[in-house]
Amino acid sequence: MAPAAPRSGDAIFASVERVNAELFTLTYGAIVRQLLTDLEEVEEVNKQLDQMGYNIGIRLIDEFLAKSNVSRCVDFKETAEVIAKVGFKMFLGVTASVTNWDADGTCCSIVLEDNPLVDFVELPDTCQGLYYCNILSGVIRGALEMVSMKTEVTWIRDVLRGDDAYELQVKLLKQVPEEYPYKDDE
Amino acid sequence: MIGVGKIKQYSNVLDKPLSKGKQEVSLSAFAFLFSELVQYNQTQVDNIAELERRLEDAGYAVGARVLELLCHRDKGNRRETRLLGILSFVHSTVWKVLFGKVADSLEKGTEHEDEYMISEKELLVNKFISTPKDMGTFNCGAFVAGIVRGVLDSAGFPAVVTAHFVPMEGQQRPRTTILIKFAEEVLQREARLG
Amino acid sequence: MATTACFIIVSRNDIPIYEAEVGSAAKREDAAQLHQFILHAALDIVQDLAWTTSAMFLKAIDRFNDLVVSVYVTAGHTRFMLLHDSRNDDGIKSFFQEVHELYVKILLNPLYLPGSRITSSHFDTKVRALARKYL
Amino acid sequence: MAAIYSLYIINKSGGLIFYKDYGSKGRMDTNDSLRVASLWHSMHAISQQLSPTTGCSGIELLEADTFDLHCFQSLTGTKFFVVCEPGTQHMEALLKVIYELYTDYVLKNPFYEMEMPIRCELFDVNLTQAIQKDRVVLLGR
Repeated sequence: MAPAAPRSGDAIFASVERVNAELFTLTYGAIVRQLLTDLEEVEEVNKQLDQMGYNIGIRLIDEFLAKSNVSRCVDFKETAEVIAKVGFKMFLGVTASVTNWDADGTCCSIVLEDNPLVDFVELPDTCQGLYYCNILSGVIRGALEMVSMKTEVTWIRDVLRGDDAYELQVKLLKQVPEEYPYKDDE
Repeated sequence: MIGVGKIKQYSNVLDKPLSKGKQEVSLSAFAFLFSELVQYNQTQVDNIAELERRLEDAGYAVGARVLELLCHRDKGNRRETRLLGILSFVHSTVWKVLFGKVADSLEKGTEHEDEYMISEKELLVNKFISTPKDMGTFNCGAFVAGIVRGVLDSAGFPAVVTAHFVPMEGQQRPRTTILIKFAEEVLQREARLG
Repeated sequence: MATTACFIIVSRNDIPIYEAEVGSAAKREDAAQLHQFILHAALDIVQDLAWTTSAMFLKAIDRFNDLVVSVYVTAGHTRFMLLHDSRNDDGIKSFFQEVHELYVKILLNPLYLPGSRITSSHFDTKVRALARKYL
Repeated sequence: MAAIYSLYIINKSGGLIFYKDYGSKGRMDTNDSLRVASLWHSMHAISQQLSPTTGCSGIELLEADTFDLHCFQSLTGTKFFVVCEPGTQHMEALLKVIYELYTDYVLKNPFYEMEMPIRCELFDVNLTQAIQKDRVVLLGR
C-alpha cells in the first residue's frame, strides 16, 4: 500500500471536528488561574505549564501522525517545517512559519501568526515573569521526544511581554537512535 | 528578520476588538487540554468529591465571563431577570457558543419545585473519557456544572449544580444530566415578580 | 460637558472596584468623598429596580440637590453609577455602553479576579477619555 | 468463519497493553499472549537489522499456512497487529482505523496512564463496532 501523500494542515483542519476557540481559550485561562492559586511562584507555574504541555505532547503526536500520514521525517529541518505547517494548523487552526535556521540546521524559530490560547490577557504586576503560553513549548518538546528527538524549546518573543509576535526557539539536543537494544545488557 | 508573523499590533489589549466567536480550534486540541486539566487536578486531591469540586471551581470562573460576554455580544445588552429566561439562555445561547449546539433537553424536576435538568446525550467534554468503575459516580462534566453555576450565580440566580450520568435504555452510553437546584431566594423573588 | 461628574463601578456584592472624578470642574477632595457617599446610598434602590427590567441602562434613579444619579447594570450585576449635573441622557447611555465593552475585556483577562479592583491604567485612561467625549 | 482471530497492541518497550480474540481459533491465555507480544516485539526489531534494504521499518505481513499476521508500527513505536484467516483483505486499513481509535479513546482519556494496559470502555465499544463493520465488508466479498 503506497504511503498516502502527507496532507496539508488546512485539509486536515477542515476535515476534523472543531470547537469554538473561546471554549479553548477560557478553559486554558482556568488552568493558568488554578496554577497561580496552587503554586503562587510564577516560575513554578511556568515549569508546571511546560510539564503539562509535555504530557499533552507525548499523546498528541500519535494523533498528528495518524491524521497527517506523515512518513518518517528525513531530518530535523523537515520535522520543524511539518510541525509549523501541519501541526499548528491541524490542532489550533493557526499558521506558523519556520525561520532563523542556524548553520548546521539543528536550531530554528517557529513564529505564530495567531495564538488561540490568548484573548484579552494582560499580565498584572504580580505575574511579570509568567510565560502564559508555556504549555506550547512543552507540547513540542513532548511530541518530538516520542519520535526520538530530544529538544529544548524556549520563548524568544512573547506578545504579552511587549514583543510583536509569538516566537519559539526549537533546538535539537540529541537524535536518539531507537534500534531495539536486543543485546541482553539490561 | 522580516516582519514574519507580525500580529496586528495594539498599543494595549483594550484596543483590540471583542472576538466575534467565529474562530475555531480542533476538538482534539480541547480534548487533550481538558484531559490534562483533569489529570493535573487528580494530583492535587485525595478523593473524588474534591476532584469534582476543583473541576467545578475551574468551570465557575469561565461561567462568570461567558455570561457577561454573551449578554453583551449576542444578546444586545439585555439582562435575564426571570428564571425561565436564564435557563433558556444557558440551554441555548451558552451551549451553542461553547459546545456548538443547543443542549438536548431542558426539563423541570418532577419531585422538587426548585430543580431543573439540562441533559446531553454526548456531553462534549466527556466525548473521549471512560470513567473507571472504581470512581463510582464521578463525572468530568463537573467542569460544565461549574460553568453553569458561574453563569447562574453571576446573573443573580444562585444554585447548586451537579453533573450526573443517567443510563438510557437501549443505549450503551449513559447521558449526562446537569442538575440545577436553585436557592430559596430565587424562588421567592420569582414568586414576588409574579 | 458636565461640570460635576463622579463615576464609580460597584461589584455584584456592593464593593467599589473603580472610582473616577470625571467632571470638568476643579477637583476638590471632599467633593469626591461626598459624591461617592451619595452613590453608595443609591445602591439599594438599584438592587430592586434591576429586577423589574431587562434593560441595562436604568437612567436617572435618584437625585441630590442639582445632582442626578444614573445607573447601568451589567448581566453579572456589576453596576456603573454616575453622579452628574448634565441633562444629556443619550450621552450618558453611550458612555455607559462603551465602558461596558471595556469592562467585558477586563473581565475576559483570566488573570483578573472578577469583583476585585480594576487596576489597569489603560482602563482608567480610556474611561476618562470616554467621559470627556460623552458627558 | 471468524476472519479475524485476535488483535494485539504493544507499547514501545514491547509490553502487551491490549489483547482481544474473536472466536476460539488461536485463543491465548494471558501468559501466552504476553509471551507472543514480547516475542513479536523482538522479531520485529531484529527483522529491521536483517533486512537488506536500509530504513526498513520491520515486518508488516507474516503469511503462514493457517494464518496471516498484519502489523503496523507507529513512528512512536507502538505496534498494532492482527492475526487473521489467510488471505484476508483490508487488514492494513483496519489497523489504521484501530490506530485512530487508540489516539481518540485511549490517549485522550485522562484516566489512561501511558504505556499501561488499556482498560478504556469507549475504546472497546468503538473497536467492536469497527471490527464488526469491517467483518461485514469481508463477508460481503
